[in-house]
Amino acid sequence: MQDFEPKIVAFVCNWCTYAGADLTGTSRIKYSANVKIIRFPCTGRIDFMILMKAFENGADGIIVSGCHPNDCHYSTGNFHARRRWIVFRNLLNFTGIDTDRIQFSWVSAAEGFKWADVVNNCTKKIKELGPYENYNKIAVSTLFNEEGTSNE
Amino acid sequence: MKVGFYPGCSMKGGAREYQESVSALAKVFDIELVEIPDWNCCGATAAHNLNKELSLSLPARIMALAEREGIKDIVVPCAACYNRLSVTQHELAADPALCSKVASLIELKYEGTTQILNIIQFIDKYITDRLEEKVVKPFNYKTACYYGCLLVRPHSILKFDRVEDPQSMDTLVKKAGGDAIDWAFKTECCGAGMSVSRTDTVARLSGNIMKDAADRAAEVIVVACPMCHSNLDMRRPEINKFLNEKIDIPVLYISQVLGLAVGLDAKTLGLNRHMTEVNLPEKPVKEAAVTDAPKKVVPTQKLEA
Amino acid sequence: MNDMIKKVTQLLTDKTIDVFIGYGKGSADRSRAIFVRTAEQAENLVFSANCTQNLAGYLLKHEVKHLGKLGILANVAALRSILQLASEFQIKDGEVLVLFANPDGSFTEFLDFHSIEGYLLTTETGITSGEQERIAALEAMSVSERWTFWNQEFEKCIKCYACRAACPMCYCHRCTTDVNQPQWIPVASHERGNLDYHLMRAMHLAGRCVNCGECANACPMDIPLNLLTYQLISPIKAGFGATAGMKSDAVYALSTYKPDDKENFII
Amino acid sequence: MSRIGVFVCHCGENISATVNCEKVAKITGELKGVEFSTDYKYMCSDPGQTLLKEAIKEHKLDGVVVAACSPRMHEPTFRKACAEAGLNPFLCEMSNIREHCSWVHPKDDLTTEKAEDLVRVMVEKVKKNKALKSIKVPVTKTALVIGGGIAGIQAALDIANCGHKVIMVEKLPSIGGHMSQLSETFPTLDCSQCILTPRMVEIAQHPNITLHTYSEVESVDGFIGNFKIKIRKKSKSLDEHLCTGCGLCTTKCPQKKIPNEFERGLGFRPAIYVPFPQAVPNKPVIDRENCTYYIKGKCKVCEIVCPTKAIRFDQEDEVIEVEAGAIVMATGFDVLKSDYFPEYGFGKYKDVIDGLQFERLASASGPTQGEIRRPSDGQVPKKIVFVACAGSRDPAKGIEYCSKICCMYTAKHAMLYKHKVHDGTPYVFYMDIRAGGKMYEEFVRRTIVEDGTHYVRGRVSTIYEKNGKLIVKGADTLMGGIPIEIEADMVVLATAGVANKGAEELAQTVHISYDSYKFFAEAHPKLKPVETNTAGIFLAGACQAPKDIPESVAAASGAAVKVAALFSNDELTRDPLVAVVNRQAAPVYSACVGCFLCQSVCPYQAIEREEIKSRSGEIIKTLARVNEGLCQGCGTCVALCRTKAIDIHGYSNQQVYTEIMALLND
Amino acid sequence: MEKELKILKYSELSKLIERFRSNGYPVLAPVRKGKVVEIELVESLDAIALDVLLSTQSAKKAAFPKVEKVLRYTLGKSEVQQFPVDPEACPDTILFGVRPCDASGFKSLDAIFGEAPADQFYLKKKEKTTIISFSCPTADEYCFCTSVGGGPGNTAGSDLQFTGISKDDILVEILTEKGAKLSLLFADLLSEAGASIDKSKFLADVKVAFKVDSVVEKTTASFGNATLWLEQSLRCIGCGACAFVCPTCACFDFQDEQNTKNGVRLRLWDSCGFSLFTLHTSGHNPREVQSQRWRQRIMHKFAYMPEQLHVVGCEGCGRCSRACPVDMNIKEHLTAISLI
Repeated sequence: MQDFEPKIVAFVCNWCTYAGADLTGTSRIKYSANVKIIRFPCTGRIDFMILMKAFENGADGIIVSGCHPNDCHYSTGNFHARRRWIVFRNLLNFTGIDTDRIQFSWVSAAEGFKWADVVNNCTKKIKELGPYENYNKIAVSTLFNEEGTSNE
Repeated sequence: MKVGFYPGCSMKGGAREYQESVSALAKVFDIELVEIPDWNCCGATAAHNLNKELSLSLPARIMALAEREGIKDIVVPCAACYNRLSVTQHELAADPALCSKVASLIELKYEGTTQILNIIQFIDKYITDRLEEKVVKPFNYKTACYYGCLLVRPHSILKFDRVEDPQSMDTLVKKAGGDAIDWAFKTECCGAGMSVSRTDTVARLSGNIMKDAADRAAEVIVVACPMCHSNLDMRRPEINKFLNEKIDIPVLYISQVLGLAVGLDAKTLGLNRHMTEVNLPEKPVKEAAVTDAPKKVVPTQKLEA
Repeated sequence: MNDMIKKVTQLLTDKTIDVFIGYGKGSADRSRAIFVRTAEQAENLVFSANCTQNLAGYLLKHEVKHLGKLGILANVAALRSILQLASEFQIKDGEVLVLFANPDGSFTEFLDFHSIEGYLLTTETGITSGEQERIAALEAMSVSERWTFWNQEFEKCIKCYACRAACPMCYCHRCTTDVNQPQWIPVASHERGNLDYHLMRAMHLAGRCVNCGECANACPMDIPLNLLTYQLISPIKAGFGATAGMKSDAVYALSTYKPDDKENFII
Repeated sequence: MSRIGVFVCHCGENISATVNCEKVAKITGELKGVEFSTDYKYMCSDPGQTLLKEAIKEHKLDGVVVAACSPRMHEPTFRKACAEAGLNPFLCEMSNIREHCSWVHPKDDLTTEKAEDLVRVMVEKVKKNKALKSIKVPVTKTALVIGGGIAGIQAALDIANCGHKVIMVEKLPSIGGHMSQLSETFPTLDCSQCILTPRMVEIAQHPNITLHTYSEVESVDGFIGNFKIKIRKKSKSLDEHLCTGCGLCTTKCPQKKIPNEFERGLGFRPAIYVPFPQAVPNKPVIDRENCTYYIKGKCKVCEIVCPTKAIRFDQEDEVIEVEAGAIVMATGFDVLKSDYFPEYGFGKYKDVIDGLQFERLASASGPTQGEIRRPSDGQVPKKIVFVACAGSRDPAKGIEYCSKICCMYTAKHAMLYKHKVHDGTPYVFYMDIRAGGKMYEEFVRRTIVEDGTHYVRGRVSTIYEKNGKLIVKGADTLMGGIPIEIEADMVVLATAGVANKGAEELAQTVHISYDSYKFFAEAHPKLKPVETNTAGIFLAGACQAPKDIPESVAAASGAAVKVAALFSNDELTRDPLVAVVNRQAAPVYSACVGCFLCQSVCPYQAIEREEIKSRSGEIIKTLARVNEGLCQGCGTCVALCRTKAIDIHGYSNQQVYTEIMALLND
Repeated sequence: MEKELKILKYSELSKLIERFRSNGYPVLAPVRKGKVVEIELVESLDAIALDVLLSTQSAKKAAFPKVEKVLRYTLGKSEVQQFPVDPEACPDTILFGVRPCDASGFKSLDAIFGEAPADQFYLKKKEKTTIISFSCPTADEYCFCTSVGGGPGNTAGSDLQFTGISKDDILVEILTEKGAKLSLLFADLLSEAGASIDKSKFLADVKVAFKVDSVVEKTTASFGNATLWLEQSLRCIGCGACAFVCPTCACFDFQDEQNTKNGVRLRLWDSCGFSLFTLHTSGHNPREVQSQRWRQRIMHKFAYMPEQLHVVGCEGCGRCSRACPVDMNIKEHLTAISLI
């Protein structure tokens, strides 16, 4: 599993974590290239189904990150998001989806170092866990091989 | 009407008259006090200084036994016991994990559903409504109500009366026809458990309390805690020595005050057991002194959440 | 039962209501919903232990609504459904006449939502101990065991959407499943499509589910779908102090927040 | 079929040092729908932008992806360039291959591949972008100022002096607020009335300002630029046009023993009264609760003595409706009530007073004409104790914050006392002295050093009366916590500043948020201190948190500038990246089912109810509608909506879904 | 062909499955899954639930699976490359242990999918499937096969039919060439059966509830009878359970699933009970309410199919009624229609 390069998607809010990741860049702090960022206006915008889509399109890990509580640009989006994640994580765990593969974090626009840490730690963890085989077995790509679902 | 009763150690020892008067009072109002079977020590101050689980398990066991008996309300006349039981209930409700741990330690099912009542809450819930009609001998003395520390603190848990300048006992005394005086030492420390180890401290602290009551011409001090009582009553020689004067104001339990008002005799109420002689002068009944007890709602401690 | 027939007949005669939704005799030992519009039909009303269907879902059904003013025989789950639907602005107070079926066969009339709220506070509304045990058994498994369990269950799913159709809270005209721009939930009932669908449904019912069990009862493939939403009831109650269907003006647990909501997974 | 242009920037060597930009351009040029791709040294430079513009025209591009630095840096630049080339600016997206790629990864294939991924994501996203138009909202150039204290006065004057109309609403019969009650002000000791009253008069006389006193806001509808406000003008029982303010009625009124609110109960007033001599407007109102006529049905002395026959006993409240483009909240604060301090005997002992009462005692126009005399017997107190932090910073009292102004006014009180009672001894019990402000620390120092005030660091545990003295028990923590007992003649509590009674209801009425202490909440604690979360509503003064006069005035001017800026255009232009509820043809009308669970997640109250009606006026369906004027585009409603009826421009469901697909399927 | 009768010992059944498996035939058979019985691939007799009244799902999936890939494609910069799925690429399969109504259900499907242009995906699978049905020794109140021309021992559609005639013996009817060919695999296990065996003695008694001709006639005449359909369907909640367990329901939907590079086209079950089934892009829905969809379901089976395909689209298995969450009992409703 040494050469396993996990696919990790980061869903981040525009105002804190995206800016924090910008700061990581401006500060030239190095982190793993496995993580790729998709920008949202606010963590409140991040629909739980977006996370499911990431797994079924082959993500091995997910990072969700936004403003610290009370720092939300829209004042309450992250609070709503937090509630949603609390519930959703419960549900994922109950259905046997590995919540170790989803890292939630608060990273502010000033926390360039923290962003690098979050990314590196998450990459390290996912590398240890290996490819998300359970989910890969039902991923979108399974349809595209020649056999696929022909007679179930 | 049946109400659970937790006596704790002092009711059976130094404060026998407290239990006697509570029982006698309850009887007047047709309330049957059911002593919780096989009760144990509440842990008092000793347990929570040593071991948190122990300090919670002891009161939890008492409450669990009450639950098993189907008891809904427990009257706990001792302020320290009341405090320990209430705190335990509060802490276990806030921490389900701890709650199940404690339940396994005491090997009893504990739900935390019993209502813990101190003596004043008990009277308010079961007696106050019928009190005024039963008063035959208004207790028309200048009375200093002394609350001590454990009855009203911490407010966040007990939610009883207000911490500073409490009023509940004053209201009761007024309903019994008494003149609850305004004084400054309602919740000052009496010295509590230093009664034995540091008598000099108790003499000083309790002395200051007695002094203020005396200065304001109190004829009687009323308490709702055996510890307070023993310090103010039993330590009177040391107090007088400290003050360098002779103060002979008697110290009564609230249950005794109400008992006297509803016509119980001194012996039944155990007044003979006090160290400081209870020698209250007969007074003519004042006209309409009883009725204007203020119905003021006690303000809450905090801003509305 | 005669009391109820009398009552319903009277309600229909004095035009208090136009239709009464109650239970009638069904196939074999089943009961079924009937829609009583005449005194004659009222004679068909029955009530027995097998009358468990949550009839509240019919209150929103287009064709039923069009019959006129509705009355309903509610069980505890239906009462809660009504309050939850009210909190989501789907039913207004006074719009529906609610009779409550007591276990002994007698009934109570609830005059307004407030009295329903009062009643619910005094009655058992939680999930059964059997369901609690099933949840506990699943929670005791490892994550991958649970994955296998649900995978096997979802494999049976044929996407007939009986769960959705039976659920009183699934009243959306357009379900997320029906959205195709983008196609969030694959239409196919392959493993992924089924997983997506059931997770989505559970999430959309989190904090709204009134634990009536209609989804699982309706499932022709006997998938224990109710466990998915039931499992979320206690964390939502413990974490946010919210229980669905207890107040007609409740704020939805996931539409609100507390600044100090507790979690232990966000770094 | 899309015709997308991809422009990969080298950023000098910032990007090209680790990312193979040529390769990125080449590979992404192979993507479906990409019509043109290139790389360039500096895309943001003039020639870079020209390159972009020319490519748009030449290749008839209908979408642009610029792979360069963070969009937080140059998105406006490139969107503007697109617009100049005739392409809708919202069809331009940026891939962040600098901050998120070249600067954080080493030079290797993975880094270049990541850059390709990031570009591909944006290519796919931009295919789903829509040409959007900025939102224009008309602006009514009238401001509503709620509250006529110093903050409201300052804001109103500033706005009015910019040439805009202002409507001011004040709850009490006169404007002036708490500042009009103060004696002298720290740290300069100017007379409060002297600096305030000219401004009060200016309000009354300003041609742009309409003043409604004895009035309250009843409802607020609408949104930024277009508020509709209902104001209840409580009946003054007086025809203001006829009244000349001669004051005869007030002297003849037989009811004379009503505690005077302005004097904080230290003096009395009649039932028909002017709150204080310098009141604006200087015309009386009848306090119906205490007026003999309203209580007993006869009296009418005022009517008889009034030379202009201005008294109107049957006058009713009037509700007027006004329109405004902006609202300034300046409703001020209150101080804690006596219920909070039984241990200090506050409310029980007459000589335990609060700071505002002391202000009245020290005021030349106050009940004692500025002499410090105890309320109980009128004696001059020789020993006086000031208790700072009475309630503030005390979780047990539910007030965890610092009230901020008390340290300063307590020092001022001690100083004023010493100036008036030369042989008096002032004590101040304090927790910390917080004197952060221009000349503040020096002022406190003067109180201590020059005026010899005894500052005791410690809290007062209890105060009780004994033999006509107030026994103040406390501890001096700087002296090892030794207990102190002072026999004082008078005690002044610096009671905490709290939100006004009814602040919560008012916030709900105007639809702004408030904090756990019921103070109104600012939109951002640092960068939007005078804005609220509701666009077009601003905060001034102590309704937001306890503030002293300069701070209140500064905030008020800040709010006024925000209003003036808003009024500087006839229309308000807003970013169109807002949420929208989908609409369809009948009979569905919309996927929205009207559950309105979205309403409570919206921090901006932007979600409204819209009723679809049949021709006969019957309601067919009630839908959510997003008010574009209020929506700020957070998208929290989008994630919550079960039917996916709400979507958001710029981060639509289609767009984010496509992004994930593009990112993961290479 | 002339039907042949043989006897097989119960004890040899497991050998049968072994023979099929060892000769490379996948075997589809009823399998118990908790409370439900699915039709699934099995490895041995142990897995097969032969004692059940009826499988929860019908056997149609053997030729008409719930998800079926019909096309694969890739998306290039400007072109789409297609890789059609070969309908022939399905194995010879044995459908074992199903009921006569399942077997006869295929005749409706044959008619629907056989209409020009013939559906090769269905037909090839059907062609390669050999059906061994087990006649019904029991029935329940939902069964009404005898009302729609079938019966517990109906051999239509079966290649072989097994009937238990004693504790040990099974009567084997070899009904078709396909059946005869398959029976060669276990000819050694068969013994001759006396011509005197009266199979009907071993079958369940299913009462005739209504006359099918009458239902067809009344249904055809009732299109405009809105009250009839509304009354019958008021409690219908519009799920697809009935259609998805039905052996003759054949509606399907095509869906493309793709990412940015690859895609597949899938054929999926659909149901006329769904409101989405007829929803137009414009928002207009010609079958706007549930009663119209119920009408469609009944009329399709009892008016349109008899008229156009000369077959009644119902086998009387009663699965729809059993599966219905709100007790829509089709037998009851059809009886009511027949009595109009």
